Amino acid sequence: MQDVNNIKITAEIVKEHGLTPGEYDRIVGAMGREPNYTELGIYSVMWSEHCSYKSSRFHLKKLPTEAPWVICGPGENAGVIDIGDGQAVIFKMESHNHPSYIEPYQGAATGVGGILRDVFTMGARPVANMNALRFGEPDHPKTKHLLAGVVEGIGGYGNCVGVPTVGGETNFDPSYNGNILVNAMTVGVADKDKIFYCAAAGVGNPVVYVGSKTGRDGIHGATMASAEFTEDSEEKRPTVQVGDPFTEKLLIEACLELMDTDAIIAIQDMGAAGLTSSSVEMASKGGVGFELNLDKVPQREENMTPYEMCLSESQERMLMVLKPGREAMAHAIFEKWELDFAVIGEITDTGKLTLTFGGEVVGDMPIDSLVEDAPEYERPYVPTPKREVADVAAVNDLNQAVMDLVGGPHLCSRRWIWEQYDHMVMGDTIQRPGGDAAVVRVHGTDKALAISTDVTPRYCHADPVEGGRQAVAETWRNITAVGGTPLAITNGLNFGNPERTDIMGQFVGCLEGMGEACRALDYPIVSGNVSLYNETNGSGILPTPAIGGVGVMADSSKMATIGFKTAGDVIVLIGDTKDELGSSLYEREMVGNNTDNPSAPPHVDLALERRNGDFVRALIENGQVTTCHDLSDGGLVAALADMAISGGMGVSANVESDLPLHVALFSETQARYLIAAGAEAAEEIRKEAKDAGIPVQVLGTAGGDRFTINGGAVDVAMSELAAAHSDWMPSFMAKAS
Amino acid sequence: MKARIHVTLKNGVLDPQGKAIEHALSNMGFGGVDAARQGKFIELDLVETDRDAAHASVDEMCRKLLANTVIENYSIELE
Amino acid sequence: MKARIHVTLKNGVLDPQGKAIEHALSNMGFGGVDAARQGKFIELDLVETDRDAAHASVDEMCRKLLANTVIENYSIELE
Amino acid sequence: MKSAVIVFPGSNCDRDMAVALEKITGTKPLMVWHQEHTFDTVDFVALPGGFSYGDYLRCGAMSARSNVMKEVIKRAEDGVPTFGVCNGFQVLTETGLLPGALMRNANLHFVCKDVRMSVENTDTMFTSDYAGDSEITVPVAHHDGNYFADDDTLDRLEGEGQVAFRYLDDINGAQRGIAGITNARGNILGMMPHPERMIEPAFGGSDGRKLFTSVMNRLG
Ligand SMILES: Nc1ncnc2c1ncn2[C@@H]1O[C@H](COP(=O)(O)OP(=O)(O)O)[C@@H](O)[C@H]1O
Ligand SMILES: [Mg+2]
Repeated sequence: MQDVNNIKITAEIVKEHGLTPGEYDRIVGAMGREPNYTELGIYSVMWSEHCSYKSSRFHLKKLPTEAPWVICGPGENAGVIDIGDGQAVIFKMESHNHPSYIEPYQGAATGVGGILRDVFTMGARPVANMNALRFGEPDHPKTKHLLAGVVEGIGGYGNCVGVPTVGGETNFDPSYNGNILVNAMTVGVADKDKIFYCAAAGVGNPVVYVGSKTGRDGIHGATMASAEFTEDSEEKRPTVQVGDPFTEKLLIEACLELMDTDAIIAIQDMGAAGLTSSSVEMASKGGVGFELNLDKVPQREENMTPYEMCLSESQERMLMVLKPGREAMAHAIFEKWELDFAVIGEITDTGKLTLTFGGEVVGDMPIDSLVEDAPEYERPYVPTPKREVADVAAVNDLNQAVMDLVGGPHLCSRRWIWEQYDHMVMGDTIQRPGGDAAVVRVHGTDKALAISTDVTPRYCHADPVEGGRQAVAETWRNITAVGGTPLAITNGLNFGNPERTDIMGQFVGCLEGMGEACRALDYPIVSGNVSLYNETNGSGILPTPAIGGVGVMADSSKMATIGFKTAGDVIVLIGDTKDELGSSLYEREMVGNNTDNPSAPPHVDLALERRNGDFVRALIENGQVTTCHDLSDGGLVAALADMAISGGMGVSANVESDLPLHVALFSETQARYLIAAGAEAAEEIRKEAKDAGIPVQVLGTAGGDRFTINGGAVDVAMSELAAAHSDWMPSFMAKAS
Repeated sequence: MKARIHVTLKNGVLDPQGKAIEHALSNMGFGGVDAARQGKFIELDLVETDRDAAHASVDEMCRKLLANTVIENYSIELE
Repeated sequence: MKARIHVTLKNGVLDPQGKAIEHALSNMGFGGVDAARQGKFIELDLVETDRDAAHASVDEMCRKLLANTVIENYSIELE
Repeated sequence: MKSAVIVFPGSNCDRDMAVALEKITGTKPLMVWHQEHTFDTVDFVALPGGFSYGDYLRCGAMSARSNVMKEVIKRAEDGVPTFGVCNGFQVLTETGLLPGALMRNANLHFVCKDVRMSVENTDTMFTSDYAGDSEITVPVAHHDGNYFADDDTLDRLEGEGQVAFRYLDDINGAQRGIAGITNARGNILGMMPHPERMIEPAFGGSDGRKLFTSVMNRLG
């Protein structure tokens, strides 16, 4: 092995590591000397946008993160909330956008693996996976290949690990043509008094490495530079990691088994920047130092340098601090599960990360400087200008519009996707994909979790503040629509280049809206992830703050679903419909919207959101309603169609409104729900709503074999509508590219 | 003409299948296997009879479909 | 010593992966592929240095694990 | 009825199976780790679904060669009722206890959904309670459920009443729509669909229950 630490750090090398000259000076200042090559690599990852949140931290601090039921907010591997009965739910969302664009199968698969680890690290058994996916326009030559690969990768990993993938969302928009988004979310359940944190403690305690061996996977930015030192010129090292879900499954079982003992003081998964960031984080949280002997790191490849070992992103690895004397017992557990186990160092009182290799110190850095001294930027921004309210034109043929929208890429069934996911394994999925929120029973109880991921990037682009509010509100509404009480959210904030003032303006605006919604709905943010620089050739993606919401349901037998259940049931609309076609799906698809100057999106009235939602939830909890659907993309028509298709029966509805019919049918006014119930029950509900001052309208009845609105203004055969809805995606995916 | 194609993982790319085979062989009492790697072997029956043309065309098939060149290498033999 | 093992489907066994390759190639506009078959290619690094002993041992590995002889054939090359 | 659930590294429907067995038979099953050479005497052995050994190399191949399977094979040959679901079915074919093999689904996609099946033979110890059911619905969740055997074997299976379940729609390309088969003696059943995932209305139905109650009735 050549000694990379003899390499003189040049301005060029600093740049290759993604550090600015100012940042480099800061490193030298913090260390009191020039870093060596390995140290530079470590600073570069610790101070990267991904690890340090240098552009976003300032604004993230403003988000509400507390509620009486929050056990642990942002800052740990995942957020933790109390669901009563001594149990906690642990969850988080993460993005894997860039790797999934380069290699969709492995990129998406390792995204799932990474987020699973964040959750079981804290002591939870993962019980559900979700995903939020964004692809370019369907006609773009790469879209099909990317969609197929991502879905297969998510399934390939999740199915093998044996955690059900119970839902998600899938959108298409040209802004993602060169930069798809893959956000994965994991939800786990733990005992409230058995939650594990990452703060290391106890000078002299062993630092233990478990899981897979370390290879040269995913060594980023500096890959080129490092390749020159490995005498391996035959091929450039791929920077994509390959996931091994089988090992992950063993790792879950082994960790949970060890967590049943009292051996673990602290534990942390090796995520981005692997060994480095996990040790730094553990040491920093605990206010201690770490001394690691890199010779002890289990290695998959020969002649790995300290630089490579520290920066490798090999998957399926964890770092733990054990109580002294428990090593042998812990080792036996990992041996049983056929996983590597190695004591690679110990805790010190130096406050430093000290790395030795071949008997020499190859790195020695103050932990504080790696974490606290990381730069924080309050990047300049320009708020997105206010938009005009649009007057969106009517189409000639309403029937065609209904068929095109319901049977088109944006509203069609996602069955082709979720049939490739094992959404039932673990035996607690009681609401499968296809509804408003997935519902997963808390094992062995009558309680259930309701989970939904949502955001409407069109709105965020037109008006980030409204868009931010709406994303949070939509998850809240989806959870409500199945009968759940929304408790908290996680997020995956996907934006373009923060160094552009308009993009930073989108970021700040979305966060402002999200924060407002969280406060108004008592729905704090407990974890999340930021992904910036999502752009190709200078054109950024639509701002996409994906929100993952979790709620709880005390009596899962009361759960509501979207499908009509009995012909003759009366359909009731809760909530007022306004002239809000601006930035709607209808506007974009039927009229075309102006991407440079989009029209104002629907306004989110959070007080109203709460009032209508609480009313609907009470109906479900009281057993008055088991059929419910919220209104979102595509408005009333889309929701009615979903309920009819899912229930396998038609609709006859009559919408009374002062608005033009196309507005009444496609407006995306928020805070609305459709419910269906027997005639008597529906009448009772109408009265209750009236008395409570909740806007309510009886629309018609379920049944028959036609989808009919306003005496034939819309009238299509259910069989055709259902076929268009179910067939779009499979036929799209089967088409030759 | 027949084309025989080997698709193997690039050096340094994790090979979970190979690792599992190693493990299983050793569990079954087969000692002395230092490493195992698993790749794909694809045979194509081609109408083309010209070697150069066949090679060019199979090479394109490999790049576009049969191998994932981000993580895999391929090699082509014609018979 | 290195062993190179090819595991291929027996004649008459349906090959879904091969079929899918044929299909995809023709969809992608590659004409002239009459048939495609997909098998496995496994490489083992052996400690054994004696060819006969190595062959016997790899043959046993194939019969007992690496190939399912109900549906697959295998062939062994030593290097 | 005392049962055992065999657990391999990477099994992931072992808990589902155990929960179903406990709910239906009233007795917690014995969980048996793949490295065990033997285990307590039981009335019923279940090989659960999942991805043992990641489904690497071939589904079920590595599990079939584990210590515990030697014991399972011995007991199955002695007549102990033995039931493999999904990955368990793949293990049973890999051991040779059941004929044929399970290949990659014809469309190469993993498939998870409810499927309609006919019960082809209600005269087995696993299916007797289905007498009178023309069609049942049970979910599948697999990547390699495409049953293959040569024509002679298929003819024999059909002729001897060893085809227990048949898909009513094409799910994975399986020869003659075969979803589950028994051995000639009738004490071993392997099937791709998951009856243990369809045992209460909250899952969307209870059609899977009768498989377990059939065995219970037979064992008395
Ligand atoms: N990528 C995906 N993975 C799993 N399920 C998905 C995915 N995309 C969409 N779905 C499911 O399809 C259904 C419809 O999704 P969506 O239109 O986003 O619902 P909503 O408008 O109620 O939020 C939901 O049940 C959702 O979980
Ligand atoms: Mg919804």
